[in-house]
Amino acid sequence: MAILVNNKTKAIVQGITGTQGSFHTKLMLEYGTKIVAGVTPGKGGQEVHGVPVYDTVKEALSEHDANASIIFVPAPFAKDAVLEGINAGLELIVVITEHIPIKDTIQMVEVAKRNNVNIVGPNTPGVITPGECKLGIMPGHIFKRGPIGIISRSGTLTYEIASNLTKAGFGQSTCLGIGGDPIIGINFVEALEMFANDHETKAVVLIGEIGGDAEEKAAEYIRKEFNKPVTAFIAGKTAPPGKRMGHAGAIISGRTGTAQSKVKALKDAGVHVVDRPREISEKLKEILS
Amino acid sequence: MAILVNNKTKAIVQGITGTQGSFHTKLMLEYGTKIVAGVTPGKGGQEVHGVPVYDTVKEALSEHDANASIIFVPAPFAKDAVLEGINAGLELIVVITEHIPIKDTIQMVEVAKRNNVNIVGPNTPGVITPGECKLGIMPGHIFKRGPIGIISRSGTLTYEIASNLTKAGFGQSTCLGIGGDPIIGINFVEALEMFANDHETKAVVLIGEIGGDAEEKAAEYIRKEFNKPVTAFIAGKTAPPGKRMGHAGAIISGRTGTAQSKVKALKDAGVHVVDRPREISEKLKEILS
Amino acid sequence: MRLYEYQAKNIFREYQIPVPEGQIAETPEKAVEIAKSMSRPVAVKAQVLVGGRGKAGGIRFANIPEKVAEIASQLLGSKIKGVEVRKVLVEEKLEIERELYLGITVDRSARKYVAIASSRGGVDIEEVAEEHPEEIIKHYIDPLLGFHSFEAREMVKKMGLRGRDLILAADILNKLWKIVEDYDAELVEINPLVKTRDGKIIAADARLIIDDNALFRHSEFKEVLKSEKRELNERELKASERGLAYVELEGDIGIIGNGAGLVMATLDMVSLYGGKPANFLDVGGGADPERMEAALEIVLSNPRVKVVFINILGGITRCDWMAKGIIEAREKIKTRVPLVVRMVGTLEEEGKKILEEAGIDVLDSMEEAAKRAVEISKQLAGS
Amino acid sequence: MRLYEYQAKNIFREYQIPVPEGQIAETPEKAVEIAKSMSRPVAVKAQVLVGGRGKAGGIRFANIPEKVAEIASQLLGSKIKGVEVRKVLVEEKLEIERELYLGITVDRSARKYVAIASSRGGVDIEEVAEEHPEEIIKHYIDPLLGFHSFEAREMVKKMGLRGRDLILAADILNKLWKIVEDYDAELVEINPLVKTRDGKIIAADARLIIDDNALFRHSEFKEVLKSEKRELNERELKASERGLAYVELEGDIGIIGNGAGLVMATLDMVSLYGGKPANFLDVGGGADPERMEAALEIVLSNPRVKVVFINILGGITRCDWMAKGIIEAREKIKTRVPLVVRMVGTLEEEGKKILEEAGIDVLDSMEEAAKRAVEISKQLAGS
Repeated sequence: MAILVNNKTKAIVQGITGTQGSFHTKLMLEYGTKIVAGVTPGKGGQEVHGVPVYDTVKEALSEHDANASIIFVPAPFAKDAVLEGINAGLELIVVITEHIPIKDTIQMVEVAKRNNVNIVGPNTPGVITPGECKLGIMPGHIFKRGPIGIISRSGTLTYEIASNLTKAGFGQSTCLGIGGDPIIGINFVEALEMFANDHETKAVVLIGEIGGDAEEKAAEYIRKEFNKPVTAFIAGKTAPPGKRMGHAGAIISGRTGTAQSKVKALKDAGVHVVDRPREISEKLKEILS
Repeated sequence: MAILVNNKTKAIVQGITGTQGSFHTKLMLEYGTKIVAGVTPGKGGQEVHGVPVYDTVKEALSEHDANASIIFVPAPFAKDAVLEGINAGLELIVVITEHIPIKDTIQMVEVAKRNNVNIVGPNTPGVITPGECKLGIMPGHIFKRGPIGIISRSGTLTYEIASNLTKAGFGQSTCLGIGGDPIIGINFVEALEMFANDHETKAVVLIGEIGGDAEEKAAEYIRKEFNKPVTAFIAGKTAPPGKRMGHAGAIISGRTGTAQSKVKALKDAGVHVVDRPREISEKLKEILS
Repeated sequence: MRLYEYQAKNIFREYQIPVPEGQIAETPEKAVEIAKSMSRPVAVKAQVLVGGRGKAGGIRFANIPEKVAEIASQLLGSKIKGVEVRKVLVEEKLEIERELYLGITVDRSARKYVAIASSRGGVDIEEVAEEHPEEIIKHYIDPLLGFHSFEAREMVKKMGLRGRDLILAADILNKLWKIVEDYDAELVEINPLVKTRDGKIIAADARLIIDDNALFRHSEFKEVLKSEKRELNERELKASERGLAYVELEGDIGIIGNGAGLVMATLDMVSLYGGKPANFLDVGGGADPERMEAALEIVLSNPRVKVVFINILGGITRCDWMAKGIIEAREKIKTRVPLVVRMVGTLEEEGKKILEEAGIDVLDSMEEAAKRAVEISKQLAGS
Repeated sequence: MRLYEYQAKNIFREYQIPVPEGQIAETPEKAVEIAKSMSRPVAVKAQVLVGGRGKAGGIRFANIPEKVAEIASQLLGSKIKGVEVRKVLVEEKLEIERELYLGITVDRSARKYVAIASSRGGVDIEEVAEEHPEEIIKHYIDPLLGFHSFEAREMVKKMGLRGRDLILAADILNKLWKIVEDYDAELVEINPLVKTRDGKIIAADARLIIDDNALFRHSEFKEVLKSEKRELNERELKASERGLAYVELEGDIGIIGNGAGLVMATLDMVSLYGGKPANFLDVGGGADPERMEAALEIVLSNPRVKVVFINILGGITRCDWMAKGIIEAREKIKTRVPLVVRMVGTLEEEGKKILEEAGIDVLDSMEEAAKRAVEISKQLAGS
């Protein structure tokens, strides 16, 4: 099972001829991901690591069967790339691009919703179902297949925790970076819903951070409807209010969005919130034994 | 039967406190139309010919039961008024206002379509089902109830023909001015579809004019699907190409949209096209006897 | 409101759509000066708002400034399809490798804007549409989502462009949509869009029509409107000032009516009975006596007019007011031009009475009235 | 990017949103001059980008110009909530009848813009939301249809406004949406929107935050950005030039890591073990040696820093490059500040080798490394 991506996922890479696009296409291919085509306007006819490049998504899909896309195009053109993917009939679009204007994201996420298209990101490391499909930029070797679902707003912090889990013997069903921006496609609640329906997933690790109320909403959902055990770590406990901490999302304003508020909401919902990343695998040992 | 409006129609007047809105509210009330409320932002609490005025459509509908609206607001604010009507859940909106920018009309017509709302106009004299409901600015006394459906792009030319018909003993089921603008809500084909399903209507009179291809499209529909007799008059046979003749719609460009093209298309579809307005009743005598 | 090529190109420049280097001249001297400053072969293009300007000799080329003087002298003040040339655009002559077409306009049936592209540019696009429909690429623009870059690329790709050409042409098509949105354009068109021998993509021509109804939100066109009015004749100017829809035609029967459809039908009836309308004039709905007075004054100031046919169908419009306007105008102008009036509807009796007291006959049927007007015009022409 | 009140009000003026008459002053003399030219009671308002300015004494009133001089002298150069006041806005003092609230911002959960109105203006809107939720009127804006005038009117109507007030306030709310759209605003807010005793509706205050990610399409803010940079300290300026996310804090343990979440977690670990971070610094994904070198230079140039904790998780980021950057920076700066490095992931062995050859210990666990850094900082503080 797993969620979102598996060995049936066939993906195109939008922005494949750029530095990032080309580099990660190679890594994804090496991981075993089925990358069937690439798209870069004006570069149609080229090849990147053996993958044929087209000028438009429609053209790529007329030659190849694909249901997903991963987007590396620069921020000013990212919305257009997402809309092109939606318009061409893709089911899943992973938006790696960071620094997309919020107005653009609001629009592309809305159009995706109206067309029942799943958006991961923007500003995400992507999604990986170990051993089957990596649609993202995460280092593949730190993941191992197993019963733990990971949902995270962060990049490297996720690798930290996933790597700890793998070393501790806890493999992952799917690890999903939902993205660090204030507006994103799939959010915590929606990802939890997917894991709720995934028989392979026995427990979920939730990696949150300051800013917004996504963790509070997740806590509410967990309290009401989610029956699998959840362990969580929240980053940014010591961040001062009103300062941006890298991510567009990681800002606290006023009394909302603090780590304290999130930790409390999650604990109240029965989530095991830990203070140190490495404690997650310890907690899982308790839970799953 | 009849189409669009009848004695169950309960309407609000948007722009009721303006000169035109107030004047025609009086005439519609005198005709027997059920005008239950008026709306003019900032004028809530007033009364116009005994009709209570509200600041917003929602407010009017919270106090009164209504399913239709007639709009007299000035062109710059007309799109907003239509969207307000759609948003409040009305089923039919008659847009009397002329000179609405085409961009605005395209948007409001699209939103109406997505919400299954019927728009009549813009730049229309409105719609009348004689003896039951007049939602428009046409002189009520020239109409009489009977078996003829009228669909027209024009105002006074419609009165001319309706008046002829009434004098000749041919009453009307419904007389619909679809509006003189290039982009309109209900068009000839859609109006014909409504008359096709209206048992009361035995024959249809179609009053067209130069510009666009609405009459050609109507001809195509009539040829394929419409089984009631149709008589037509097309205005603008002698209009020189490339000149605007009053209506935003009445312009011929190049070889498309000429009266000749429309007459030919309609005749080919079996429509009785007459040269003089008064010949319509003569033709109807032949057909319906 | 149609813009001149040079005005449209100025707007293109704002949007960084490449246009040929060039300037506008109202005199041959200025034209030569421009050509000299460019020091290369130029095109001299008559600025008129009619189609088919090229075939009518309105676009000519010159390799040396002396030739520019000659062409500009010939074009300026001449008439192209009946329209006087007051300005010429002096532009660099493009080395053409390929001619394409890009445009956005309104599709009435679809009730949407439609973007159109074709690899057959430089010719009448309607001819291409008839003879090579497969060469016309159309895209209906979603009224709520707008037009997206990827859609522009898909269209341009279908035109057969690749590589850099694809990017450049799609970018231009995109910008045309921005112009439509920003300026409430009814039509924006580049025909031809030229690929030059040195690989540039340039808008060789530019057509732009702004929605008249949207001018209230485009104060930037006030000056253009003024200059447009300078090109109207006295009567057209007066009608425009009074907000009357007036179009001058070639005949001798003046026409006034209320409602565009009715007035068009009135013209048709007059023609049907063998007469020739001198104009189209719509006083509009709910006109007052002053409006009718102004309308009659305008129509009567046309020296060709031998008889005036006034066709009033009183709905919102009051027949008595129209009658008053007619009487007042006649007294003011002291005209001997006969009037044929047809008047029915709201306050018909009152109106008829006013006219009959002033010795003007009123008919009930527009067909009869048209016949009468034509008869009078023929009698007067014969006398 | 947050704009100052006076900058936001200049944008409001473009959109014809009524704002108090007033001008900006950088000296008491200029402030007096402005007050004199207005010849009426004025408000002198410190221009700082912090909330609660009023309660902190940043807004003061004066009936005579002499008083303006006194207030301006006190405010200019003073600190409000730790931020230096460099400019004051001298404005006409409004005769307040009623204070309202209007704003538009982004709702993350709804994934939409949300318009907010309240009849309780002039106070902290979050307090109102908690204590009088019924007084908060919210409208989620359709991402494709946008915000319409009628929706603004419905909101303003719910605030209890009628007649002319309703029209004026709805018009202002509408214009706030235009500002959001045109300027890519994340937040635009008027608190309070004042109804004056003579019946005007005026934006007494103005808050405007522009989406940093959208600045590429708003060259109009280049100057504002420059002036904003003038307010950064030397280290913040350098980080901003190098595109490094750097936030200075009060502690003595310098922190460098890759990825915002990881760096935040690093700060948290340091705090958990009783240490105090001196900064947040994210070198970002896929950084090269130069980037790490610049990061280390910035952190070490903070005199408070006693030890630096570098936490690298190699994914796209190469550990060997990070190690090279560390070595090069250390050689360049010739620092004696101890470094604690935690490094795992891509090319981990190569990176570790480089560092160990240079005598730098590398740890595998971020928890252990944090503990070590805290221990060192405490030893040094004790010494």
